[in-house]
Amino acid sequence: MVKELLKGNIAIAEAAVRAGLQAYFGYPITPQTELLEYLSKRMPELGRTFVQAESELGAINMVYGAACTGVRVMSSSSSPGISLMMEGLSYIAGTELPVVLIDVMRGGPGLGNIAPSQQDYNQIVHGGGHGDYYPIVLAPANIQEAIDLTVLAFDLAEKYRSIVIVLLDGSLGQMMEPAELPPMQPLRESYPEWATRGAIGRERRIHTSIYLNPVEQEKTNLRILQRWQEVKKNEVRYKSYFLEDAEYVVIGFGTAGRVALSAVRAARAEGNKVGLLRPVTLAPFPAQQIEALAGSSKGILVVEMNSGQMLDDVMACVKGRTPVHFYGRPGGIVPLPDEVLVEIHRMTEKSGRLNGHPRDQWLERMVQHI
Amino acid sequence: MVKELLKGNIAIAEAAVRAGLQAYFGYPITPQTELLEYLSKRMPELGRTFVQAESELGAINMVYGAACTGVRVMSSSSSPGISLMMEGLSYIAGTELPVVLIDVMRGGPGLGNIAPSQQDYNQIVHGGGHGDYYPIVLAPANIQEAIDLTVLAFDLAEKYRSIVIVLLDGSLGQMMEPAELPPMQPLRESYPEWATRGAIGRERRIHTSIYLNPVEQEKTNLRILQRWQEVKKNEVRYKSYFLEDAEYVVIGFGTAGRVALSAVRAARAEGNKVGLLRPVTLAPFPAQQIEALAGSSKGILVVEMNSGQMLDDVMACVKGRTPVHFYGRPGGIVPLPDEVLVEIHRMTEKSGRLNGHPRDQWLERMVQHI
Amino acid sequence: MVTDTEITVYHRPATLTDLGTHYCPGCTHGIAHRLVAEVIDEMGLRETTIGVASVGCSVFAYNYFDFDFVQAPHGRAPAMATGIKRVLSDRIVFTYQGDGDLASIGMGEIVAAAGRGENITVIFINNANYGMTGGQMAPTTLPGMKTTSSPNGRDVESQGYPIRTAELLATQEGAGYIVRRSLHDPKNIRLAKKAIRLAFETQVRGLGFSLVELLSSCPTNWGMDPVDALRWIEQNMIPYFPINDFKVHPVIASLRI
Amino acid sequence: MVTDTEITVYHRPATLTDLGTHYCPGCTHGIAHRLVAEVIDEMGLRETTIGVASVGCSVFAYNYFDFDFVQAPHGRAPAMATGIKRVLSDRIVFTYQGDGDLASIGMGEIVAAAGRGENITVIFINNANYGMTGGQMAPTTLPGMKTTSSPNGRDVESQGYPIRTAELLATQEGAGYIVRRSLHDPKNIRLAKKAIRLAFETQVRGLGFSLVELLSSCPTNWGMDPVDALRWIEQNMIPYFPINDFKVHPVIASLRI
Amino acid sequence: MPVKGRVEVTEKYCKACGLCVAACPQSVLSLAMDRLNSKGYHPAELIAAGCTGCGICAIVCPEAAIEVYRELAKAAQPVQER
Amino acid sequence: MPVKGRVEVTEKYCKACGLCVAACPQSVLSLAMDRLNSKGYHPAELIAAGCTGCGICAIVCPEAAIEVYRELAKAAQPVQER
Amino acid sequence: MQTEIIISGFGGQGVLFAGQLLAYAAMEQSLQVTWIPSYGPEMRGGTANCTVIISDEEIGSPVVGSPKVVLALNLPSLDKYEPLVKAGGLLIVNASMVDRAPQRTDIQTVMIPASEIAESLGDKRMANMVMLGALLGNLPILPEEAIAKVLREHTTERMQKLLSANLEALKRGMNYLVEKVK
Amino acid sequence: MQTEIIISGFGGQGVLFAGQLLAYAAMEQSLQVTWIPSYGPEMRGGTANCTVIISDEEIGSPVVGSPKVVLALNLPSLDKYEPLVKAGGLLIVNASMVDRAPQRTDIQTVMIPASEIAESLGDKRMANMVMLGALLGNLPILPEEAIAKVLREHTTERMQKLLSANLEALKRGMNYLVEKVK
Ligand SMILES: Cc1ncc(C[n+]2csc(CCOP(=O)(O)OP(=O)(O)O)c2C)c(N)n1
Ligand SMILES: Cc1ncc(C[n+]2csc(CCOP(=O)(O)OP(=O)(O)O)c2C)c(N)n1
Ligand code: SF4
Ligand code: SF4
Ligand code: SF4
Ligand code: SF4
Ligand code: SF4
Ligand code: SF4
Ligand SMILES: [Mg+2]
Ligand SMILES: [Mg+2]
Repeated sequence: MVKELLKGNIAIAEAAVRAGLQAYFGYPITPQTELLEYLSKRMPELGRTFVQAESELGAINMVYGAACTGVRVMSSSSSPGISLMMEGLSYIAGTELPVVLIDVMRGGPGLGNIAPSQQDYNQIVHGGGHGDYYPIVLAPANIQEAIDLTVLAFDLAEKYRSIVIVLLDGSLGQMMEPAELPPMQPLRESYPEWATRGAIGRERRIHTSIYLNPVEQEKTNLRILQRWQEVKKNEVRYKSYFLEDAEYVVIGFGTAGRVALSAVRAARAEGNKVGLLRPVTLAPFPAQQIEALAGSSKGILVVEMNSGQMLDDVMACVKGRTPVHFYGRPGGIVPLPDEVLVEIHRMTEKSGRLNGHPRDQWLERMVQHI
Repeated sequence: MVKELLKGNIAIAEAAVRAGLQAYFGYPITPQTELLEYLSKRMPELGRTFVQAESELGAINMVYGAACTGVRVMSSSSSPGISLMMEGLSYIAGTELPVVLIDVMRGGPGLGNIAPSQQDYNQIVHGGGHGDYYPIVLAPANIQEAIDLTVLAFDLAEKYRSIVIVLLDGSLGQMMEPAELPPMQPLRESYPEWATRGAIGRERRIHTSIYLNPVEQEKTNLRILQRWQEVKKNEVRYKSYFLEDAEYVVIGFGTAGRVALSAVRAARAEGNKVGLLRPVTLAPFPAQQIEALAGSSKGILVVEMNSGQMLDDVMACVKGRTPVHFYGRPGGIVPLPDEVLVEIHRMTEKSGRLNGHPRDQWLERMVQHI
Repeated sequence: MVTDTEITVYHRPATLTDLGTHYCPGCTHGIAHRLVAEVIDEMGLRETTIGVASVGCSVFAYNYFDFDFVQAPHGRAPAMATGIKRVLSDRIVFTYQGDGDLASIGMGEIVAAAGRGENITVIFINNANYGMTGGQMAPTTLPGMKTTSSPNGRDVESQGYPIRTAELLATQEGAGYIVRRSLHDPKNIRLAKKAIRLAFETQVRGLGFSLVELLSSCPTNWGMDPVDALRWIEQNMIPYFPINDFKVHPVIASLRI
Repeated sequence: MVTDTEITVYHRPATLTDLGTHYCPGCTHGIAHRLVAEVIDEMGLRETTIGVASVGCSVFAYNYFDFDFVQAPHGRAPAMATGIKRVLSDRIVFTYQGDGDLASIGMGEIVAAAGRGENITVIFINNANYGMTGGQMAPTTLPGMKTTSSPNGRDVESQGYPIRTAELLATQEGAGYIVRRSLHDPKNIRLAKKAIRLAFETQVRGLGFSLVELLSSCPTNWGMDPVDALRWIEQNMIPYFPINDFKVHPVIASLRI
Repeated sequence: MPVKGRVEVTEKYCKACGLCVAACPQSVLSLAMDRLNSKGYHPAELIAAGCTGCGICAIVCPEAAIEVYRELAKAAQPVQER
Repeated sequence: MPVKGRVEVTEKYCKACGLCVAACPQSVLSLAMDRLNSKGYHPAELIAAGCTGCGICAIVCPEAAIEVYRELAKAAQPVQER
Repeated sequence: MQTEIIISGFGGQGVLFAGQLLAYAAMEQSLQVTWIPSYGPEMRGGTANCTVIISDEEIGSPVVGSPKVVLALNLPSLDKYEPLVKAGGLLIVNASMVDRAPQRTDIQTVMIPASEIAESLGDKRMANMVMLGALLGNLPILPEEAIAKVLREHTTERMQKLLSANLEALKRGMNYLVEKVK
Repeated sequence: MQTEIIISGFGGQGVLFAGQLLAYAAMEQSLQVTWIPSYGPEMRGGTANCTVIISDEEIGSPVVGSPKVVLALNLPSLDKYEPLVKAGGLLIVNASMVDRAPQRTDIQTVMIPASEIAESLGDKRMANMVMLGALLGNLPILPEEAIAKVLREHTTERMQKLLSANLEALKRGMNYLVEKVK
């Protein structure tokens, strides 16, 4: 019950340790490397497994192997490294194994830069390798949430035999805030009935993602999708601020959501009835909540640290029932509260052009300024 | 001007050759391998470059290198191999280079199977590596289209300095149809002003995707996005069938679209006013056309060979203005016209439950049957 | 049926399941499977062994062995095996990989595993081509050899030289046992079995990474009958891929099995 | 300013741009750059050379050389170089890669390029750690050496043995010139330059894959002053990574430069 | 007198590859061209006396289809019946 | 008389790493502690006579900051002025 | 008008090739046509089949659930496809390779000892031609000459040598006319 | 109430550490706090800065465009951040390292020879403490004792040894009170 001043990367690493992490496999990449470095010391100290893999491909497949044995296992990386894990993630999904992955996003595409960004939204929430499956995606906006969601990630992964990705931007990895770490959980001692740990006194078990007969593959896909329906029913999480009487709504996740909170407060101080919805689970997405807000509000502003990726999901929920606006800073720039406040003004004063796609309108304004 | 009976994989390979393909780099994977095998003979015969790479990672990065020199270059693969190319694709996008990629999709996720499927829609259209960029995605439904779109792919890639992906399922790769190959184009002799071919008598040139300063990265992202706006304006392509007086609309791409056509014809024969929209470009998506159809029709049925990936894009266009239904066969199963006809009946007779997400409704029906 | 007056000279290994394989007739993948099963039987390792299948004709290896098995993405079996072995260090973990899988797409993973001295065993089937996908050129395809992706015969100038994997991996300090054997005749099969045994013994003793490269036939894609295919191994593969011990840990060298 | 009565013993190579490097003070990446530029100058290759930068401290190499340059994803420089060389076979293509880049994530690509006998040159900077990301363990980190990801010193039991890359690649038939040199003192720097020259000569003559491994310092992450770092190379790295010729094509061996 | 042995081919496993036939030093194996097993192959069978129970056929069989037995040498046989 | 040489340090490149200082066989180089270059480093400079123009400092300089000149030996100098 | 034909048999019976002949012939007649092999879960060997669709308008689905015509060259094919033939459709069975008669009464069937006929012409492998002949004889979707032309022009040298035998096989097949199922 | 503080200077001046001290002290006072370093395009060396936000409610953005307080330890920092200070805000400048006075007239400024003071106390590196003192003296967001406590309890051994010097530096800083800009 004591708060400590903790840095995001370290807080997540230690939270995972306390959640019973038994094995970590990773590869250095800024701005995630501290997490790996911390665990390179901490895990062996506790007699647990730490391996610096030869690459992200190696790391995700070591994770895959360890996950087959039923242990709590995790990897972490950042955008380009995450791209390299796509095949492995698809296999893990097809094999229905619980795995936790931390993605501390940086600027891109390509090698890009190491500044904070939310460029991976699409590849994590929508793309993510070939095939029909959905990882659970958790998006903390502060260190306490990063800790709590990391712990939750392991529980959800096991409950739904699912990949759970904790998605945050580099600034959260570097930031310090007071937060409380969970108590140290004992390591698991019994293993799920599917774990391949050697067939001692039992029939052999197999883990595979091949279903050469399409009928079997289809059944698998439907089974995975059914489980996903459960996730959608049970696990939607979000935070709302000033929404009770809000006429306008801002939506943003992670750091963009926090920045928006400051802007919303400033707008409130000016007497504008603006509220904020901050999705905590990006998948499952708080679609019903947004749909409801679309019905009750005069406008919605989506704020992201990319060129408008979650925007599409919000628009799909809004279904044209209220105007949607967009403000994004791609490429590693954290928007400032003042910038978002300007956008809130634009929305509430309806000074912007309203026809056309919000991304197009935003792009028009942005290119004027560069 | 003579038609030949051509197999999809071979037709695409030869079409690329005739479009002036100068270098091919690939790695075997069913059901795309014939394409590579064909080119392993054809390219050296013509004195052009063919390399069987050590992996899909190798292949996409060889493509990356060759693209820097301004030549017409291509790779091809299938779902798991495509997943491995995600990092490379993001780099290519960030470096703004023209590249053509053929994805002959199979069943998945994971290793899955080699049967036809449309499982890569999300990763190709929405995901596709870290970062804010969009590849152009062309989805042929027959061999002639596969040929024509392959040729177009090279032109679009160069016009927009973009990645162009020709997305088809394994059945199109294996199928034979009469089709006409284009004439043999001469190889390019002059090279774009950005090509790195050795600084003979000029200043050096550089290709990179690093913009360590986020402001520069943001500018790059906006420039790429601006180019994408152009693509959206100019390059939307689709085919429509019986839409003039259609009360109900079926939407499907590639093989699923063809299968739907048979079902639509059958429905017409029964006197049902049903039409078909078959997107030919999946990105840019024919959003305006679908939006218009949503306004004028009583129901829309999306048919896919996956668990409903394009479905989300259709729903985003429809915006709740007309009921959307879904029928999919994931895992490598090609739906039959009769199955789709049943779904058309369900739609026109409004016999299905209509509240809830179409994917949920479909899943409910599917799990009854497995 | 054994009678009172007989001894059993050979019986089907207990750790092979009842399922017949999907391999083509005469494909020596089957022999390699059998030898692994025999060794696991003899060492009494059925309950503690976890196999890692790769992508290639042997992708379904998990169907044929009566112990726990997982199936890895193309080339990544050593990484998966590492993941397993690191959390279950008292188990026996082995991968079964083809030459496309191990020496082409998976070269990074196998070198890293050997470099780390990962205490796993690798059964490496070198059949000079990509069997499963229909006979394309592999890194091990011999100079001049025709495959579906080297239709005029492998041209070393443009398509490179065959990779000698065992030799390459033997440069690694972390490697405890690296040898090449062949499956082309009874004598060599016996030697191959012994090598597999020693590779597992290396693992049991914690002496580091062990690998047995097995020259193997692919009658189907080579377009030969099974007997000719074995002769082809002897006459064409062995000269390029010599049967040899490339690295043997002294403890293993002194073992009498 | 040269006077009438003087000769110029050394001047800044013409193919180095005017930009000062971003390297830490005393980092021998700078020496390696200089040597490459000198060789390109001497061989008159500025207009026909295309460099491929990798991911690591040398990611910005393209800023410092006055010829065409591209920048590859982490570990994939040999693949990019292959793509370029195959369509421009009369150009000189080289990669410049660190040990994390080449011997860890990029091991698959470098072995394949060497195996194919890809006619490119590789300048390989072995500084026993991941410089750019702040000094994590590399495949080349020495046993017992402390890094930010081997905080108690590299434990070979759990973290594996250093990979001797030149030795490993020299097993490849496709390799024309594979040597290791060091940048720790004037004599060795001279030898390094000659090796770089011979590597490019190998490429000019179409004799296959060439690679020069250069033992290099990372004063920042080693936590040493630049002079001590050079001494550390000599005393600690060379015993593990011997300076040697591992493969030299006879044509190159007989060359007098 | 030469050692006497015999082999049993589990026909369902046999794929008629002929490796055992080619390897048998006594040339006493052949494919049974008159019948097909469940997989559609002509299984291997003993066609003549002379099998020594050497086990070579089993060693080369990729399908582990062959079991090999050898008569105990007279001397080694227990005299009393059990 | 020993060969006479001199060096020119392009100060903007110098990072004060000291490698040249340590390597100079004549010990005639030092870092100029009294001034900073545009990058904030004390650049290397010649501090004493005795430079032989051997070039070793240039060989070890990671920044290619040093140019080295050597006086032509008397005999080798052209006698006539050009 | 659209005709869907499934040709099915063992791997070596030339069913894929027979389908391709049909497809070429249809193309020669300026008809629309699709040919698609099935790839089942079997990796190699086992049963092979292909679907050919011939039409005078743009062809929708290249696969069908209920084909108008099925050519079953062996028993598993008969078992699998008999129930699927469209009511009023045509089922042609290689009688040499099956031990039962078709059961359906709502379709037309032809039992033809194709393998035997082919063997009598010198090569059992021409059973596919006999079956094709039976198709053309009973459902004149394409003129015999169209197939003959393709055989002459589009096939390998080996086939060319067997040309007249193949044409004869085709002819012999054409004589087997539908039995009205009682 | 929320206070945003940017501390900026050269790499070795301990600006990140000063920010962390503030953050710890705020935490001790049960206030909300965020500390975030900037990472600019520079890979290493050069200027460093951090933003500390102290508040009594949940903190939104951890970064701000117009901070209430800026501690500028060198000239580039003064140049960069002077224009950004919120109107009515506070700018504290290490006078030892700049050669100009602030220009703004709508904010309060403190010019304090922090490096010199620190040097006089035995170590130039304590300039950051002097600056922190000046902050607390002019804007009592946290009691001096809170910082002292953190210095005692949360710092490394080396710092512990210099504890009394550091406390003295803090105190000296506190005496520099705002100059009302004319
Ligand atoms: C990422 C990826 N690329 C390609 C493939 C296709 N593929 C399957 S097996 C195989 C080659 C296997 O060859 P080898 O490893 O030599 O095994 P063999 O079949 O010869 O025993 C390939 C390329 C795949 N499944 N996944
Ligand atoms: C896919 C990917 N993984 C990881 C990184 C992060 N990364 C950048 S440089 C580097 C290590 C470079 O080390 P080395 O190659 O030894 O070069 P050095 O800096 O030591 O010269 C890493 C891991 C990346 N950019 N991309
Ligand atoms: S294709 Fe070759 S390797 Fe594969 S099972 Fe058949 S014979 Fe064996
Ligand atoms: S971190 Fe090391 S390798 Fe990188 S520039 Fe600095 S000294 Fe050189
Ligand atoms: S045991 Fe020996 S002799 Fe008997 S059949 Fe087998 S190989 Fe022939
Ligand atoms: S070796 Fe085995 S599979 Fe081959 S013919 Fe003999 S018994 Fe049959
Ligand atoms: S040229 Fe030689 S003597 Fe002169 S300064 Fe340089 S190292 Fe010293
Ligand atoms: S070696 Fe070069 S960079 Fe280093 S001090 Fe000397 S002149 Fe400066
Ligand atoms: Mg193989
Ligand atoms: Mg390094």
